[in-house]
Amino acid sequence: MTEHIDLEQSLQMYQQMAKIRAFEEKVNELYKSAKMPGLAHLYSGEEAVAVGVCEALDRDDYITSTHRGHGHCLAKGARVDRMFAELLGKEAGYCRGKGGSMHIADPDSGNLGANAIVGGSMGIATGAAMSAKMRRSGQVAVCFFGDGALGQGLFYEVANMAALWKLPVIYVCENNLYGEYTHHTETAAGEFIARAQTFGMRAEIVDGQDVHAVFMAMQKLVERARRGEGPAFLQCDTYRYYGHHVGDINRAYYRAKEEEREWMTNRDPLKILSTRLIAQKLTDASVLERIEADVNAEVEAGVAFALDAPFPDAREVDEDVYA
Amino acid sequence: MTEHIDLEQSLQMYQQMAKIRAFEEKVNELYKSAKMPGLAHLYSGEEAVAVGVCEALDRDDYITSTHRGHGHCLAKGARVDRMFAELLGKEAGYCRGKGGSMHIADPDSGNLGANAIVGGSMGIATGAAMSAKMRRSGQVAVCFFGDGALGQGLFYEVANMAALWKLPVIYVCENNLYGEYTHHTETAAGEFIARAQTFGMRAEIVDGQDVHAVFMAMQKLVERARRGEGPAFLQCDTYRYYGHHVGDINRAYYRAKEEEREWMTNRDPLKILSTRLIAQKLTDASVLERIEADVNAEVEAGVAFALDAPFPDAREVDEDVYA
Amino acid sequence: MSDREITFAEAIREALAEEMRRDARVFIFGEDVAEAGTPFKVLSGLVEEFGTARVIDTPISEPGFSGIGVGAAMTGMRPVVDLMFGDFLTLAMDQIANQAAKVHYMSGGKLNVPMVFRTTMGATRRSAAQHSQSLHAWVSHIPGLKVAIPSTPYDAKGLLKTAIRDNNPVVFFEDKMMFKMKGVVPTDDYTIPFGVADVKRAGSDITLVATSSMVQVALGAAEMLAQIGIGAEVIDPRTTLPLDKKTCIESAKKTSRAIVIDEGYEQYGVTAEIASVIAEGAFYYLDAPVKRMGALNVPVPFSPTLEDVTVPTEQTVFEMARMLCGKS
Amino acid sequence: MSDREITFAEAIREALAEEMRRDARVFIFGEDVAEAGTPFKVLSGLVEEFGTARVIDTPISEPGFSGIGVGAAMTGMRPVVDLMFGDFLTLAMDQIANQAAKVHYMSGGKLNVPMVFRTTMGATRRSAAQHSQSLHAWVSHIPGLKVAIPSTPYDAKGLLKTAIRDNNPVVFFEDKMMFKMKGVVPTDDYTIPFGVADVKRAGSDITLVATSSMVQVALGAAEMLAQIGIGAEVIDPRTTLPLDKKTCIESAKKTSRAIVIDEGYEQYGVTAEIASVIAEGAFYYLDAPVKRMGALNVPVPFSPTLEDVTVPTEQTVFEMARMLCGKS
Ligand SMILES: Cc1ncc(C[n+]2csc(CCOP(=O)(O)OP(=O)(O)O)c2C)c(N)n1
Ligand SMILES: Cc1ncc(C[n+]2csc(CCOP(=O)(O)OP(=O)(O)O)c2C)c(N)n1
Ligand SMILES: [Mg+2]
Ligand SMILES: [Mg+2]
Repeated sequence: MTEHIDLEQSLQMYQQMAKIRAFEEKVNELYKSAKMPGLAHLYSGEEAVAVGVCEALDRDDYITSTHRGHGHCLAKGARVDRMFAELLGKEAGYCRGKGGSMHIADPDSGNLGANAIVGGSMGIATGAAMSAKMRRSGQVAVCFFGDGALGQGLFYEVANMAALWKLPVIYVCENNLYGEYTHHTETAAGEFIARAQTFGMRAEIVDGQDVHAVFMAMQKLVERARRGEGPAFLQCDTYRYYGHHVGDINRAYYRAKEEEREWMTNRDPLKILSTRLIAQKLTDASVLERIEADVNAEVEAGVAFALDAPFPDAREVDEDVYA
Repeated sequence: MTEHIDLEQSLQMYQQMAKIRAFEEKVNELYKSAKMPGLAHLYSGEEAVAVGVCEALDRDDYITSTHRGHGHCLAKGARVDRMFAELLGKEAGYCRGKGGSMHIADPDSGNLGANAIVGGSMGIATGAAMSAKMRRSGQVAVCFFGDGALGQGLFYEVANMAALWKLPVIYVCENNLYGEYTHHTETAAGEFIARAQTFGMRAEIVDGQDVHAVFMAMQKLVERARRGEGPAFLQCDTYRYYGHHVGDINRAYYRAKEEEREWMTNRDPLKILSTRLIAQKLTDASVLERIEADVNAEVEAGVAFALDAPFPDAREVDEDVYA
Repeated sequence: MSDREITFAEAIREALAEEMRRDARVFIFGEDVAEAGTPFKVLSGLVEEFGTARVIDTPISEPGFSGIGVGAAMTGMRPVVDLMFGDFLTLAMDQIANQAAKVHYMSGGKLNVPMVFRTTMGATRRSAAQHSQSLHAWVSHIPGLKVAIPSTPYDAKGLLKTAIRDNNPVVFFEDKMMFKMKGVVPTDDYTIPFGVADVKRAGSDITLVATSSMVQVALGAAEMLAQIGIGAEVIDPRTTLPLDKKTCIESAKKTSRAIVIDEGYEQYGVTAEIASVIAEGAFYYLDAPVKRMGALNVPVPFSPTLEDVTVPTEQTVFEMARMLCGKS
Repeated sequence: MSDREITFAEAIREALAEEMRRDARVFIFGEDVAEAGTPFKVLSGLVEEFGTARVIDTPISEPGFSGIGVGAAMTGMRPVVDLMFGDFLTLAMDQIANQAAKVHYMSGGKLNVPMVFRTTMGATRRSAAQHSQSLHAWVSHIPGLKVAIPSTPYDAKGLLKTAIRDNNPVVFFEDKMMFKMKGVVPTDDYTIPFGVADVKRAGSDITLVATSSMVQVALGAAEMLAQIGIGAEVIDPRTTLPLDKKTCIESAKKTSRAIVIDEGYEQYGVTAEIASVIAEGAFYYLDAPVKRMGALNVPVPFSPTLEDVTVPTEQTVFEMARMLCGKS
């Protein structure tokens, strides 16, 4: 699996995944200690998807994100401190506190924003790809969404147009088995990839816990898209460690503790990567520990910054309604 | 093809098709002589679809119809005179003049109404099937729509639920090659039936100009549905002889005269059936001519009734807003 | 009639359960309505009593299951469709406004669509712009729909029962911030007619017409006004469509001053309709212009310091009323 | 400036063509916009000049291509999305109201959505309930959108150019019955600012605020009123969002009487907003209540005898104005 991925890149991916993990743990703490307004949907467990995908992109390539979007933002290059500031509703946040957890956007890193409407950004990502094609910019657009989002008719409308017009867009379906509190087998008929194949679109399934696998699959699809060969669909099988959102604590009625344990123990994306790198003697535990220590420090500093940062002035409320 | 269809049923289908043809010719005349308010979308050329489908249904089975709906209504059992009355906006019309060409509904014959929103009735038909299943009534629901309607995301949402819940609904896609003034190859990627197969749904393609073929395919799908084996998708390849609507006269910019001639000459549903019946010596031309004379007389009488009938009183305008 | 207190959420749940027991045609469907009982837990327990054949989890397909609801309603069932957040009305508007609302009329009265779209409204939950809107003005604009917008557990139960028994499509708005509010609700069966406003507090100096969560805000303001000698009458229309114009107008005629308070965006919102109805109907009795207090005309912001200023409060209503009554 | 006359449709087409020549980022897409030039033929000729890469036929996917438009607008293009009938707004409301309208705000001002949704409105074409609505009240309710609703070829061209150059999402309504209306339109480049009403006729006895097709109706009524000695001032807001409140209020202060006329459903419609703005702003000057004349609160019926009574006419406006002025 690792033939074409050099150590530096692997360590970079490890660092990104570790950062997301540490970030989300901190978000959960902030919620539990009532320091964060509202709710958040944690990405813990799914890190290899965002990181594998975004490693295959250039900074000016586009992504659109979801309600479970912190991982996408970080993987695409957002800063920890300004993200925390946004989650806490502070002026220094990416959206001046106006967006919050479900709306972080960072155009500087190509992030066109998270969306609180399930599937709501499918049109936006496809349109960004259309724009890239019209401007001949060579950019690609990636649309992240969950398995549940395939329930939205919008997908089939834009996938059809993307296929027809050979737009450089890649639909990344994060199949974490559940939409809220319901398993996908109760809400989805047929195979997910068939939903894209029906439009003649290239579609693949990949182990979403193996960052190398995601990265390599994605690299090929990105190259195809840049060459003008059209859109693709990448199903990444993954799992969210926590509940649907931070407040979803008692989950036994919809999923078994054993299932959770199995994924966390045997399919953890950080463990899979570290085990592989160490087994192949490419690195040793101390290197990885240093990385973890670094990201933890970054997260601590970021959250301290955000907790200290001022709230926006109430008078800003009607700024930014119109450009 | 005809093994299981007896002569009486064939003649019944011939009569229904001839009636639709005569009806639509008259509608065109009414439009051209400025006797009909608004526009109409003619079904001429597509008769075998509505008739083959509805022959396989019981009177209390449901259909939902489209902007191009006159054929569906007649085939399901609506009366010529009251349909003309509706088209002319008269009180005696099926909807008291409130619906017009695009909204004829006739619950007595199981017709839940035409729809002027392309694809708009896909939910309604699926819901009628869900209701039939919940009430254990044994009814099936048929949803007619055009190839263009597959552009609407609604289809994929309801098809998924129909497949999941094994609802007795049959999606009949009238593929007449065009949506308005655009060929489907410009607006649809991939194969139409794949759009249903993706949900694990049974899907078939049939020659929509051969009423026997439509009927027999449909019969099987209806039986399956009644047995609780779930929904199906039937693509009927067909052609509309006239323009998108009665006012669409100059069509050369989007489709060739030769194409029109080819379908009218070699693929006419009435001719195909009459030729077959005569070739098999099951009937002779005089029988068919009598049928045509009968339906022409019915159409003449119907239009005369409707032309004579009174308009609704203006005071009825705010009746029927609420039940 | 007992005087037990239950929450707004419990009132909703009771109404549904009682109507489902009464009428086998009633069923509920939407996202996570069954085992999860919706994210707000409003429906907890219903699937246990009625089973998954009548409390049905759907895919995340708002247009799709809304449309299925319309078809089921046209053919003998009485569906209650659950649209988790009022913001998702945007997705289902074709099925609501072009299909459900028009089928009866377009068919010349032959087909009925007896169904309820239950959805939510209300801000200040820190849920940001796509999960905080109160879009009842949209549906109140559409002939063929009815729109209920209860402000107490008692009203919620009675209006929901009326909605389920109505032969027309009803859009029913529940304020997310009120689910835990308690109030007296009788155990006996009762319904509340649509189009009949309720005088939540009598007063003779100024009329406060308020809807949903704003009723409590108006009552709080009325309390403050009483302290300075101003008697405020608080009127809750309870349904915006049909609207009880008469009660609003008569009150304003009596008090000669009125403020309309609602949590939807102010511009082209519910306050505009009610204010213009009062301004016209009570024209010769008014001593001051009718004032409107809706949500600020901005997408709802996330940050608490920003969000809190977008919605009328007891304090802002109090100040507006005091100003209108010429007291300072 | 020449004084040549062109039709409303030609004015629209010219505005599009000129803006497409001026700015390579502008493109048009929607159903049958290319070779067919839309069913109303408004766009005829554009594909010949700009090619199918900039005048793009789409599948029948209103939510889909609206969303694609939003994404293209966010990333450097300036799309003009064609929604054939205003009734189809129902399908695209999520992309319009939850995405396009909110992206700028939710991103704290970082992302822009410079795009135009061109759509239609207006009844009396015998197109029945799903092809005859005027749903501009819905979008006028939503902060973040702008809404233009021209009544003459001149205004149509100037407002459309402004819309295309605006950095925000604009919903642009064209009355289907006005496409053939002729009017003087200069050949020079010009734009019309949003939020500036136009006084279409001066008068001192009564103010008629009218939008879109109702402007001609109001002008006709004004002519009839002149015959009986009543001077009507006809004001066209031209954009409902932003709304030029000042001009409406000042006119009503001057005339002391006002009627608001609009082709949307009356209940919770545009007339409610404008009437309540005038009733509040001109309160101390009004001699009579502000009257509203919208479309009848019924789904639009097909039959001519029914449809014709759903929309205000010169005659009904004349009678209302005469009554309000106390002349009989
Ligand atoms: C249109 C819409 N419907 C419903 C919701 C409520 N909701 C938020 S997240 C979610 C589940 C999404 O599942 P999936 O797409 O699989 O993403 P995941 O949460 O598993 O990452 C639902 C139903 C919403 N936000 N938007
Ligand atoms: C939602 C919607 N979009 C657009 C239209 C305009 N329109 C009416 S018919 C039609 C083409 C439909 O094509 P198809 O489904 O193939 O049916 P056909 O007319 O060929 O029978 C279009 C675009 C509409 N009525 N509804
Ligand atoms: Mg999921
Ligand atoms: Mg077609």
